[in-house]
Amino acid sequence: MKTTYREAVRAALRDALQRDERVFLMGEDVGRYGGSFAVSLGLLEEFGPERIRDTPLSESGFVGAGIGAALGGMRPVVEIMTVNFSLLALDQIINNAATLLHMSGGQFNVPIVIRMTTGAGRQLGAQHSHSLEGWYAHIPGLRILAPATLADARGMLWTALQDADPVLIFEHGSLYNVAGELEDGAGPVDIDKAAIRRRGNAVTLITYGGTLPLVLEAADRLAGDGIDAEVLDLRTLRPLDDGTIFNSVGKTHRAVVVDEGWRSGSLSAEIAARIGEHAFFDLDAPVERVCSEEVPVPYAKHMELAALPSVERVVAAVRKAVGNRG
Amino acid sequence: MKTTYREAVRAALRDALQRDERVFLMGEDVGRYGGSFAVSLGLLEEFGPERIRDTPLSESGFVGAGIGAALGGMRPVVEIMTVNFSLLALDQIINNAATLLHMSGGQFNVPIVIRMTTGAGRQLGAQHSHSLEGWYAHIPGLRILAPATLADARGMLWTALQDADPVLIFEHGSLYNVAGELEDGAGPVDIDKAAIRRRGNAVTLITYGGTLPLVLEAADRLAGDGIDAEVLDLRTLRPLDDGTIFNSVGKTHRAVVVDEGWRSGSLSAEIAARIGEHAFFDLDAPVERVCSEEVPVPYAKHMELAALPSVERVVAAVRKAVGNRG
Amino acid sequence: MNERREQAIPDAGHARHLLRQMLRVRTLEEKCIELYSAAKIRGFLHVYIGEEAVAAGVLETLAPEDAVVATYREHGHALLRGLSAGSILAEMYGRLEGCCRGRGGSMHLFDAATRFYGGNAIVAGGLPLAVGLALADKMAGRRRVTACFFGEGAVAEGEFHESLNLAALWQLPVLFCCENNLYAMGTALFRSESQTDMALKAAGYEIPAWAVDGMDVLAVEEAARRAVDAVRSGGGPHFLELRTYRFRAHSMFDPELYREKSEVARWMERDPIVLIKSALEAAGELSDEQWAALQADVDAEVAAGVEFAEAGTLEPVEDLTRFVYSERNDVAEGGPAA
Amino acid sequence: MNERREQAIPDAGHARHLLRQMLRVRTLEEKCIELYSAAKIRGFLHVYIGEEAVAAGVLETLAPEDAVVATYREHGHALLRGLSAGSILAEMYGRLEGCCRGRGGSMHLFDAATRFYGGNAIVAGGLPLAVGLALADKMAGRRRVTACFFGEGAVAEGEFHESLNLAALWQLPVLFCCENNLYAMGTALFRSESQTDMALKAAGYEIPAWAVDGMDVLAVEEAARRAVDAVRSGGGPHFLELRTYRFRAHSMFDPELYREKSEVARWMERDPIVLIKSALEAAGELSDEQWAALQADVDAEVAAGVEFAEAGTLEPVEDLTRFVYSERNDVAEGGPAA
Ligand SMILES: Cc1ncc(C[n+]2csc(CCOP(=O)(O)OP(=O)(O)O)c2C)c(N)n1
Ligand SMILES: Cc1ncc(C[n+]2csc(CCOP(=O)(O)OP(=O)(O)O)c2C)c(N)n1
Ligand SMILES: [Mg+2]
Ligand SMILES: [Mg+2]
Repeated sequence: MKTTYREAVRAALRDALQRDERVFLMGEDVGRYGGSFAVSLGLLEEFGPERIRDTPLSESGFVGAGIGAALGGMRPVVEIMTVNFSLLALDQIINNAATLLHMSGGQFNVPIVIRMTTGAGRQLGAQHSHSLEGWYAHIPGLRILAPATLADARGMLWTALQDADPVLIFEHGSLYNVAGELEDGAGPVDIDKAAIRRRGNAVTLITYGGTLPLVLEAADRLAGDGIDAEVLDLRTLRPLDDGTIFNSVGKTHRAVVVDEGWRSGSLSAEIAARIGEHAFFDLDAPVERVCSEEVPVPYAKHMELAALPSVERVVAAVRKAVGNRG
Repeated sequence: MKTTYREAVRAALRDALQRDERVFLMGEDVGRYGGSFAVSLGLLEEFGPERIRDTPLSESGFVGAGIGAALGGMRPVVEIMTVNFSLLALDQIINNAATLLHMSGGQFNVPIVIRMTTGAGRQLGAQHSHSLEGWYAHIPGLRILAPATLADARGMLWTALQDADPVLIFEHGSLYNVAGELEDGAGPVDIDKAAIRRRGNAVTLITYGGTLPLVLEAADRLAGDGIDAEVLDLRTLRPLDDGTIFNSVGKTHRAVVVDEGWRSGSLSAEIAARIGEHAFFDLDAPVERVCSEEVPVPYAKHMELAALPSVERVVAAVRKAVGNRG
Repeated sequence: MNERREQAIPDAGHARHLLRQMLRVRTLEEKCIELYSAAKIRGFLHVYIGEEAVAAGVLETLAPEDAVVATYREHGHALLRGLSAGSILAEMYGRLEGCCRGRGGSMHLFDAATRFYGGNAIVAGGLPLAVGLALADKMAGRRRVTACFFGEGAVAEGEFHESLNLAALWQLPVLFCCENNLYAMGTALFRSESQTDMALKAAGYEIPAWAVDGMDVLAVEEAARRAVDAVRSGGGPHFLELRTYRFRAHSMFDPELYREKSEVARWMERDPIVLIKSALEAAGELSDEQWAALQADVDAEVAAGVEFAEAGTLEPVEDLTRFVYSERNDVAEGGPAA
Repeated sequence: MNERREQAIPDAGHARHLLRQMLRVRTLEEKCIELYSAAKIRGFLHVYIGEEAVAAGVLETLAPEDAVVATYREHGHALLRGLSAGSILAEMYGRLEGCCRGRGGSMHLFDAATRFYGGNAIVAGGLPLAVGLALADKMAGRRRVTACFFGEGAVAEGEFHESLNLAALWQLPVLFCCENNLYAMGTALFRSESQTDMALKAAGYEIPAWAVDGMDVLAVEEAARRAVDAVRSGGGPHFLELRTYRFRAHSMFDPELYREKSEVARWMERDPIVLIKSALEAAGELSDEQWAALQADVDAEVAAGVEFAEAGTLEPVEDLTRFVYSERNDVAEGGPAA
């Protein structure tokens, strides 16, 4: 079936709403507007305003209300329009959603799913271009997902809803229009394992979400030069699937992490640190990192491009890693 | 002069208020209550309620107002009672304070200083025990300070106020009562360089803030066993002083990072990644990390202790690093 | 402020019950202070002494299936909601037998059995939760009420504003209980709010609101009953401003520089326990023996709680990482016992 | 909604000036839409068409030393505050000659010279800044006003609540200008606020507030002048609800599913530009030639702006990391030109 990432997310929402009457979608403009990225278009008509619930501009309030509703037995899917606005809801996410179960000695789990758009690349300027999913992955108690493919866009939501604990799903804004084939019976997918999107022996490219397409392109380009890269799609940023990472690096002895977050303190740092810790004697070269420049993302196209990871920068990093002989 | 960390911070505040009439202190209970950790005790009487300004419980509002006042030519020192509540102000800190200068093409700098207490160790439970300074260090546009000594508690504030850009100062709650000697003329200190608090050749221990005392204790204990550790106090978490780190690791060939943040995505990850990148061929063993367990910090004493870095865990990590022969 | 309750006591048995409830809280709190001084309890400790009529009056009107959300000053609410003094004290002792295995401490009492959702140490952080709990009830068609307690200091927070609007907009069954004790730590209400009339503030959200003498347990109960009935029968959120006072310091670290002793003394003349006790005595409904028996009962309850806590054990350190995530993953099938 | 401005036009010259101001904004905005379609402008674009009377009326009453804080729908505010059409358009073109070197784009216009503090793309994110700017003025004893524009959608945000309280509590010189165009993206006001009367909301903070016909530029100006005078002379914050309507989609991506075309058409009958133009014509104060000349002037201004933008250059990529931090570090000595 030909579809798009956007439609795949929508199909996942529809499916969840049909399967479980405790599921509802809540967020700014998810209903009458059709979703700011048109993800939920048509769902209001299908499920009505109780279950496709437009909220006021109150990120902390409605995220907190979602947490409360989860405590009260519902299965809320809360949409924060973009990750940029989620900063307003961080207190609820960290101090309540991520904490209640442990703090209450195991009494109150919070089965909420929070979806949001993330990432730059559409000339939206500094306040609308954050990539903070890796930053969120610092918080114990949260599970962080980053669907990069149509199958994951379609399949991760239901699995997340089966989870007893808070799950944050980050959808990269540049992916919504990606079109492709999705199996007709496509449904829930696991959210425990990283996926190998391309097999290779020369170097392990580790990425997720919005940068997967460019990493695959870089891998193709490198293949033309005889450098056969393995591409890992992390899929779940917390907890990280160390096994898949270490296995691949154990084979290739070289790793490049590609991450749209700002370099310092990004998820790429954690991955590099873990590889250093667990695969130290396997490594033939330092782990390379391709991240965003450490600047608020500018509006102008050429400047924005310069700030973000690119195929060229990935290729260059791989050449450097491969050039190094340990 | 015998003094305490608390008094040193207070002396720094008094000094700044005296030196520059644009400086004022604003936050919850900084005035009539005397500061929730008694830091600002007496300043209201000395400087009056305009300059020692009690605020309502409105973290986003008064931090944003501080940013606005900085834009308007003042030099606000905003106190957020603890880092835990700063989550409520994150939108203002990230989307305004850290971003305005770049986004406005260099027009609007934000000379604000935001102080807050950080850290665990006093049985305050999950919502009052966050150590997020390393997490904040991910944000470009911010400068992050962590005074660990009396001299830094006394000296960093004025230097921060001289900075044209937003500076966040994290004071670990366990340090306020630390007493010691401070030179009579103690005043402003640099905020660019990490400090070597102890010289040694066997291993580099890298830490900052609240964990410095326990790292020094571990170093002493190790010295008894003939392991001579060098102890670095980062002092500034963003930007990191790579030079001092790499120099030391170049000498010792082994590093252990001690950081009260949750391990995954902590500052320790960034430091380990950087050492891996820049000192890869210098390293004789994987960089070890001693961090907090990835749990909301529990109340019960024995559980809290188990969650946090300890002298024992540092000693064990050093033994592991030193035991490894590259 | 010196007047006594003038109205007759319609139901002396019930009034004695309320007196007992308040005394239970008072006695527990006084014990907590003692235990804090003895270093049996650590961390932050915020006691409710002086404010007992609020929790006693409001909680009296709730049904078992209702929910309660409170703050870090919640020992009284927990006790009157049905947690045992033992499980509360054991929690503050950091014992496995505490209501949260000793992980929460004074500020984080939770209890699933009585739908007691904490114990929130972020000022105003509980309000959105209460809204969500009520939303779940409304969506599920359950006639349950969520009572949400918070201090007047919370009113300045954005989360207060967002929560009240959501509750009113969606006509959710929440009872907002603002415990106006005039201070947020050291900040007097008039220094933190441009509009100090809390009930007027609530009216800005079109939420029916009224102010109540929070020292008069019968008045609190009456107002709460009216509000809870209205909420339960679909009248949307209601708001009570409960005018009260804390007789003690904010926490064990508070030097109380911000208020005069005479102000405290004036308020102590309206001690909610003394008020109802005197009224009962004046009506001939409380003999010295009854009072002594009541005190003895309550003392025994708290003493038993202390004993329970003292006998408590420590959670094994190996369990530290338990409950960061749930252990069962089948929630989507069965759902919790909501 | 069909009525015309009935009152006489007291000062025709001034009214023509206001007409020109609104026309400048309208013409610029129409050009922006055209340029967006031609892919000269990218990102998000929010135009102000239909709401021009608000910015025109309010900004007319400010002094050069005052400050302005606006939203992502701020081209009109920027233009009328004194930024050139060229620097605005060059910014949207992403050119170095733009007011922010091309880094900000449509949602982030800034200008230090005219104290134009943006251009904030976080709904309600500008309000605390405005409070702080006013606090600085008050502390420094300067008689300046900070005008803060925001949509009615921002009213639900916690930052709105906290900001109004702070401003009122400290009696700061802020003029809050709520541009009530009835929708926040696709969310109608009554779906987002339990209390839809904005002025009543403001009263909950004890802030003097009144609602104004935001389609009548003279009414807006009059109300704003009254408010600005009060603010400047120490009367504390004031609040204007400006009742207006956006004639176009929220942004270039909005399919406008949430409102009827007929509703838009009804409001367009009260086009603020047409209203004042008709009134001037009826009073014999605007000839066809005058109108044509005015249009020609304004067209020329915008055309020159486009030319300027087209001729603009790109910021060198090497400058990407400039201004993450300041280049001079001597601010504590001199301070900015505040
Ligand atoms: C968001 C947040 N800011 C600050 C604090 C620190 N703090 C704890 S209690 C308190 C005062 C709260 O006063 P109020 O809401 O009136 O409740 P009361 O203590 O009087 O019962 C403050 C400032 C906090 N816990 N949370
Ligand atoms: C905090 C935040 N949440 C959501 C958004 C997305 N968003 C941008 S504009 C807008 C509607 C705002 O409506 P209103 O305040 O009425 O202003 P208007 O667009 O009508 O001028 C929304 C939801 C945002 N920019 N910031
Ligand atoms: Mg209070
Ligand atoms: Mg609007």
